[in-house]
Amino acid sequence: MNSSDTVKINSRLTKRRHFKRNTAPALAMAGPVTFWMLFFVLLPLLYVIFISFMSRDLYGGIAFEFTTENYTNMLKPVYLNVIWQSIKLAFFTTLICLLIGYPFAYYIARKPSKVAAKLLMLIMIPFWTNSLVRLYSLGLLAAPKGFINIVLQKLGLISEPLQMLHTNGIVVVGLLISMLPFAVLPLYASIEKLDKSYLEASSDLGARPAVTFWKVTVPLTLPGIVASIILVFIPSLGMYYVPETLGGGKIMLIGNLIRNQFLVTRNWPFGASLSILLILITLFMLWFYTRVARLDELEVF
Amino acid sequence: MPKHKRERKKRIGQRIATGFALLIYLFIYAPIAVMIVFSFNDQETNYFWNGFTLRWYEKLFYDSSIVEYLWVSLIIAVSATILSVIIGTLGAVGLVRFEFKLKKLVNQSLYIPIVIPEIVLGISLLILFDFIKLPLGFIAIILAHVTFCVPFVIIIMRGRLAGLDLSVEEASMDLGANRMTTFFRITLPMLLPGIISGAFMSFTLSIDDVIISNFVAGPYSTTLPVKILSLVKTGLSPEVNALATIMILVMLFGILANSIVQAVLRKRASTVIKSYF
Amino acid sequence: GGAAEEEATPGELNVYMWSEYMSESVVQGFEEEFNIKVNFSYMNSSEEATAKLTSGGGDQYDLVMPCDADMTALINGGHLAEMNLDNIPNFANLGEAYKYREFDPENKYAMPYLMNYVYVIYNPETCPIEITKYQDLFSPELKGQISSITGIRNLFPIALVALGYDPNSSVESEIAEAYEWLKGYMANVKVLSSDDTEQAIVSGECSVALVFDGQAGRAFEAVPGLKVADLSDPIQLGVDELVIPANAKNKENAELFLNYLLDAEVMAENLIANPYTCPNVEAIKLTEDSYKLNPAINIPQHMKDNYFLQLDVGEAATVYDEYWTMLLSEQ
Amino acid sequence: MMGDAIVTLLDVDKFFGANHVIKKLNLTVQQGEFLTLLGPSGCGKTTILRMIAGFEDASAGSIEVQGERVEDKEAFERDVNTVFQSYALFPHMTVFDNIAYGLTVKRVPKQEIKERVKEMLALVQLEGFEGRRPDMMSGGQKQRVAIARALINNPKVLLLDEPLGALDLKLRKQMQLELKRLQKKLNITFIYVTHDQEEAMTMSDRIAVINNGILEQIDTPKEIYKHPKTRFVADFIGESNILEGQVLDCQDGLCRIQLETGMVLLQSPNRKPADPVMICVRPEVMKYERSPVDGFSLPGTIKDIIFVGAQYRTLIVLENGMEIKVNRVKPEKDLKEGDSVYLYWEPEDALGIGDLKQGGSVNEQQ
Amino acid sequence: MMGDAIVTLLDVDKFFGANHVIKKLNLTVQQGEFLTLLGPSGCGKTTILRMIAGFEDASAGSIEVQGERVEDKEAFERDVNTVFQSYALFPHMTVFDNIAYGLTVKRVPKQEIKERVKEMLALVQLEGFEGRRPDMMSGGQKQRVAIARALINNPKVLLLDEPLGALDLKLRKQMQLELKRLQKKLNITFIYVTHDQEEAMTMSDRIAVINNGILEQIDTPKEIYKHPKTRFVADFIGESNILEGQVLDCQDGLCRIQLETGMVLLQSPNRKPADPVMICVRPEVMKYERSPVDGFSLPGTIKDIIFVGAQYRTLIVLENGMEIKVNRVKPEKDLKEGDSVYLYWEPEDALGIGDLKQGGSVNEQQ
Ligand SMILES: Nc1ncnc2c1ncn2[C@@H]1O[C@H](COP(=O)(O)OP(=O)(O)OP(=O)(O)O)[C@@H](O)[C@H]1O
Ligand SMILES: Nc1ncnc2c1ncn2[C@@H]1O[C@H](COP(=O)(O)OP(=O)(O)OP(=O)(O)O)[C@@H](O)[C@H]1O
Ligand SMILES: [Mg+2]
Ligand SMILES: [Mg+2]
Repeated sequence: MNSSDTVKINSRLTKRRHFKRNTAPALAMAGPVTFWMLFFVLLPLLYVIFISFMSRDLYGGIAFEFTTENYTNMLKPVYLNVIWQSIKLAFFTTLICLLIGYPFAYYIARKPSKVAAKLLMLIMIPFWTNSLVRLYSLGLLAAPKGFINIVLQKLGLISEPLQMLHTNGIVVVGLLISMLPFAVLPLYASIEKLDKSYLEASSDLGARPAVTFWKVTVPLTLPGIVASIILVFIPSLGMYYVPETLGGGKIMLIGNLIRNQFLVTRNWPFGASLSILLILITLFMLWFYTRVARLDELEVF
Repeated sequence: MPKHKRERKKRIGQRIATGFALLIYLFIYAPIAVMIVFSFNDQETNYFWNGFTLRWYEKLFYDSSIVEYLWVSLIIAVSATILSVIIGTLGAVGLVRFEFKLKKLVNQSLYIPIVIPEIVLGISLLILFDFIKLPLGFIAIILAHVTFCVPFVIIIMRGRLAGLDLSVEEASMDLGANRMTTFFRITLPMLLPGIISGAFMSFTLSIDDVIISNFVAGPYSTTLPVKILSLVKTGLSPEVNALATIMILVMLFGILANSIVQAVLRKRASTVIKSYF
Repeated sequence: GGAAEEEATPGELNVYMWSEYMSESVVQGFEEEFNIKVNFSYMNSSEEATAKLTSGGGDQYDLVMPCDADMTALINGGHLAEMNLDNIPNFANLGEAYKYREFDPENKYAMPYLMNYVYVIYNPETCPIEITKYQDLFSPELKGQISSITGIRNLFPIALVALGYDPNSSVESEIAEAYEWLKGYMANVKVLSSDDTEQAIVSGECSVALVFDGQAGRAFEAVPGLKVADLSDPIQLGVDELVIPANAKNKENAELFLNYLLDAEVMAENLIANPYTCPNVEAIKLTEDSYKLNPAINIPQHMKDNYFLQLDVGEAATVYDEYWTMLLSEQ
Repeated sequence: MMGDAIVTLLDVDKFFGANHVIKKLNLTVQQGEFLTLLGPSGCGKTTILRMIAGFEDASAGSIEVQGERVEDKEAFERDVNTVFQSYALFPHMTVFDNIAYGLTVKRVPKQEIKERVKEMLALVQLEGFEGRRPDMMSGGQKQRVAIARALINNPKVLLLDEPLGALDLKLRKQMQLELKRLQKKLNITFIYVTHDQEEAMTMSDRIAVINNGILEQIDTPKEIYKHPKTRFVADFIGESNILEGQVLDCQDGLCRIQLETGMVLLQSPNRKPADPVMICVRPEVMKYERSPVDGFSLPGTIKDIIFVGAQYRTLIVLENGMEIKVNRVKPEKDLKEGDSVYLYWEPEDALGIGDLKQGGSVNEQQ
Repeated sequence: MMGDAIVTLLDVDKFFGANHVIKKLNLTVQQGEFLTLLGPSGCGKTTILRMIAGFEDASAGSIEVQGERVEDKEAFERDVNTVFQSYALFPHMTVFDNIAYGLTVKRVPKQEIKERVKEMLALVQLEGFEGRRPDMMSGGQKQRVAIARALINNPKVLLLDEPLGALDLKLRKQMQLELKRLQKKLNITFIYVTHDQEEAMTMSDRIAVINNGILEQIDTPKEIYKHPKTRFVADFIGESNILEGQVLDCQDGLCRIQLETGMVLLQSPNRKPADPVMICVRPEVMKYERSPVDGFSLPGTIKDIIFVGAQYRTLIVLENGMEIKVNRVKPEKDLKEGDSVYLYWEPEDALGIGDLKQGGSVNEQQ
């Protein structure tokens, strides 16, 4: 064997090793998710993008003629208003879920792991029934002849039934109990790993609990906060059924707008373009969020 | 009565925290309690409490298909959860650890199934499955569920992974464990709380899904939520409540049985395993 | 094929429809008589079923139950199989008004199953006014007193009818007027809901409700004092159709089943468990009083006759949609 | 220099589960004192510090800091700072922010913070590292940040848990000087844990020797070294050769002791004949000759001569197999392994373990 | 005892961002050798170990272990084990499982694992700790687990990053002996980082002194101590008094050197007159008398006498203000602070920095 052969074999060997060292594990770990996203998400998305540039035919089918009308159409104030309302609601939902979810997740995360798992399961169990049934039950609870009113009346605290159903209050409760796990689960996963010694160090250096919370706890659990904001905010953008069932239904959010396009008006191209818009809004917000909050290093995105 | 100020403060703090947690649980469980109570309501449609009856359960008892729907739902949810957790956990670690060409694209595409309305995802998956000639039904539902569960798992996992000290992975490889062994024996246990959260999330999403399941379902794959929602349309009958109650009871029973089995197994095993259930 | 052959290979029929909408005894009767296993899958909404059919998800099923408003889209999109009326002799049992309708002049595609009217019910004890026409719902005394069904294709036609226009108008100015009308209507509406509209009137939260007759039936059962408003305006009629998807595998079995369902006696039996308005006039003749005197079904004949259907509005759909979006997003 | 008691531990016990880690500990630390805790790995030093800092509750007994029970105050309310054994640097903050933390939460003006952090960085020789994150630094650098972070607050009491363990000799010596200087200048009370005995000896006012959760002896470095109360202390502090024997007789503070391998002399307060006695002879005062000397000498054989940097260590095996260490700056040129020698010492250089020190003061032991 | 090269670093550079941490490092470690890396905090010791272990890639140059480039093999494929500076114990495993890990992944039979872990636990004196989790142990206990975990695998090369830093003196000495014994018995190559100079001196075959990423000198302990090549080495290794001056003249290896404060003698190979020269005199060989002695002596004043355990350190200030350290086992009884003394030394005890050692062998420096 001459030396050039050896070099060749060596380089092949090196290549193989390099493959083994970097490519193989990367393929094994990131491969499935990459395939899944490409095949089951991006491929269908391509179709959605495609039809978003088509137009509706007379009977609600897709007419294969290129148009950008769907995109210009959504700039009408009606639709912008719908989008704005949706963002507002999502923001609001995220805020309460976080405010209530964080202390709750913290409480759970500080328990021994076995207890914590049980407590977590306790929040999840109610979600293993149908969400709609739960919302209706909440409605029954808050109804004029519902349990709460009857008890309050029996106690003599009120004479007339309280109007709870179809108010903003009940919508807030509904949103909260629908989205809370989305906030709590990522927070739990993140808070659980918070090392107590950092809290001790902070307290040792004279920081009151509130200061420790803002300066140490929050920054160190930021990845969990970010994840929970993402997991609450984004689905909330498209969520319309809580205000619809509990709030009296006089509401139009981007979620039911898109639904209407696909199911009622059968204007799929417009619905598709609205969906694309929703995705773009999300990506923009994430981008904005990472840039402004300087979260790039968090490895959360 | 605790003697010292700090201890007293701590106790008070703990009481407040426990009270807060209980309040949350109350909020979450109140609708469930109502749901269960109204499953015994003697009324064709649930409007108010009208008296106790067992007839809805009787009715379901004679409906053999209920068991089938339950099975279908559970098998789908469990399969989708297992698949999502595997793909999601591996994916989260892979996406954090490695650089590759498609990484950014994959990262961003994760948000799509979360943000896109279920209708759109349902229809586009249906069209995809139709295109690749995948028969609708069981498998299709599982694939669809995995599609929207994986991003949730990954996002939770990344929150867990970020800032986690994984220098012990180096120690593991240094001691002769290959990447796979290291992943299973070191990385995975450290990620466990994230995995549990992700699994809960996936299971919940899957067991509660109606719209997407409905689009990609076939003749023999009606899930319980689909059945329930279909019932809701023809009246909010207590039967729906009874169904949902049965569903939750079955799952509770499953958990209980599982933990009993685990307890027995643990007694037999000599080494202590950090168990979460 | 003979009966022996059928015994050897039991047939199959996959039906995609509402849950609890067809009597079990009827189905059992069919299964026993023809040795065909009927397998039900359940849908959540007519629109979703339609969307599923148009996206290629219909192959699985032999019978699907969208509503009449979606028929034009399904027929024109080529998603339905033609049925052979020769195999469905019981077709004759249907009332004339429900055969050969506008969207299906040769009655090749859609077979009506059951129907629902949309009308107004009220609680005489709490309702401050008498309601005889849609315009009465405008009364300031009804502020926050109305519980109403929702949906573009449910409310706009009513508004158009109230204004004296074609309920399926595609004239933009008329739609705009209807929008204005609905805005006024919304001011009185407290609850908009599609599934449990009657809940608010039963609980006493509202005194008036615009509902489907099925919902009215449930409400009457819970609160016997409720009344149907005697409207002079035309009321809306929706029909749940049974259709065969274009690539259905068991088309013959489907036709067999349709014919069985249209049998007057079978349908009369079916109506006991499902007391809804029925297009099968022969069957109604055979029904008992409990059905005939059902207050939700037994509405004044002049109302029953003075109905309108939802038809496909073609390109105007997007106009409706925009006004509807505007209407709701302003609330 | 030193004032009243600032930290007092009274009959403190600590259990971790069934694990009895601290046993009836009594300890008083004076205002401005430099007290070092010395003891084997796992003896409970960190636990004591953590209890004083209020991170761990005593299972029994009471701990007072500045006259108040630790249970009555939160950690952040007390003027106590800690250098943690594991550093506990905030991973999300830069070196600057880590060091500035204590001042920031006290709302000290920005400009002042800047100046004081700069001073501290100079003190720990980390100028230019302001912007680094802890995970981008070496072990010793992190340790120095931990020191600076605690020191900048000028606390009344500073708890230091092996604060210089990861530093090289030179830097450690410099830091020792700096710490001592600051301690004196600012009159801070130091409670210090170290494994470096020279460090303990040079810096401390007093040393507390802990063994297995029990306080064995607390005294000045010199007394601890010269008059160890227990065998453990003698053995643990410094290097030592410990010989066991019985008193033959005593006269004018000079005792003759019978060992297994011969008779030796020990300067000691009077002891009764036949009393058992333990003699500790430090390697640096142990002497040997090629032939027996006047007075007494123990025969032995040279086993090994090892170069340990500043000195040569000679291992000599006695007749009963016991190994004796002798340290010398230079090796005796003509001696080699296998040579026979005779060991002896000046009677006043040998320590009788448990001998009361002359003019001994009362100390805190129970 | 020692064989071929087992670890070779060739022109290795390492950058962290713009931070040049290792600079053109060349180093060869022989099979079975005990090599110690010595250097100030932050000089790059840990980085070198991490590169050898394959956790960090060199920015330039090549590293070979057992004849193969580290880039070509995964960490788990090599017969190299590490004791990490930060321990890196598996937090979710018990002590037993931590120590057994290496054997478990190699599928050694259960019974054998049990026995070997038991042996290891005895070695690090942690019997009875099998079931503990790392977060329930003291710093020193964790460190011992880290040692046991690496040692149990009998690797070809063992990298130890300050493995005994958290242990008390006594335990450390015992562990030193054990480590050395095992190293010899199993012929393991040790690459060792320590800040304890005595440890480095007694245990190492060779010591590599690193400063700021540059290899300053690599040689046997004795040579490093006696013949430091650079001022840094002289200053860093051991304690030293470094005096700068100029050669007056040399004769027969004895040079007269002119310092600022007087003339002194130095045994040294011939140097040219007027050459600048640095003289290092260790504190333990520095002598002083109350009156000038024959030959030469430098006048000074006693500033301080400090008890440092095994010895007394006397600080003497020269006329130009320079401080000279002198170590003695016992203090001269009649001397006290403020007394004038005259410093001198035996010419052969002083080291001329940079002098070639006699009969020097080739070493790896560039
Ligand atoms: N990830 C990193 N990014 C940037 N600089 C780093 C990083 N890791 C180490 N350094 C720097 O590299 C230099 C060498 O670090 P290294 O950990 O090798 O030092 P060391 O010799 O082990 O010190 P010590 O004795 O304090 O442990 C240090 O100045 C350190 O600040
Ligand atoms: N959380 C805990 N649970 C149970 N035992 C513990 C815990 N923390 C410490 N211990 C035990 O308590 C004893 C004292 O620990 P401590 O950390 O105080 O030792 P230390 O003197 O600081 O030792 P080192 O010098 O090794 O740091 C040790 O034996 C240790 O194993
Ligand atoms: Mg400790
Ligand atoms: Mg280091």
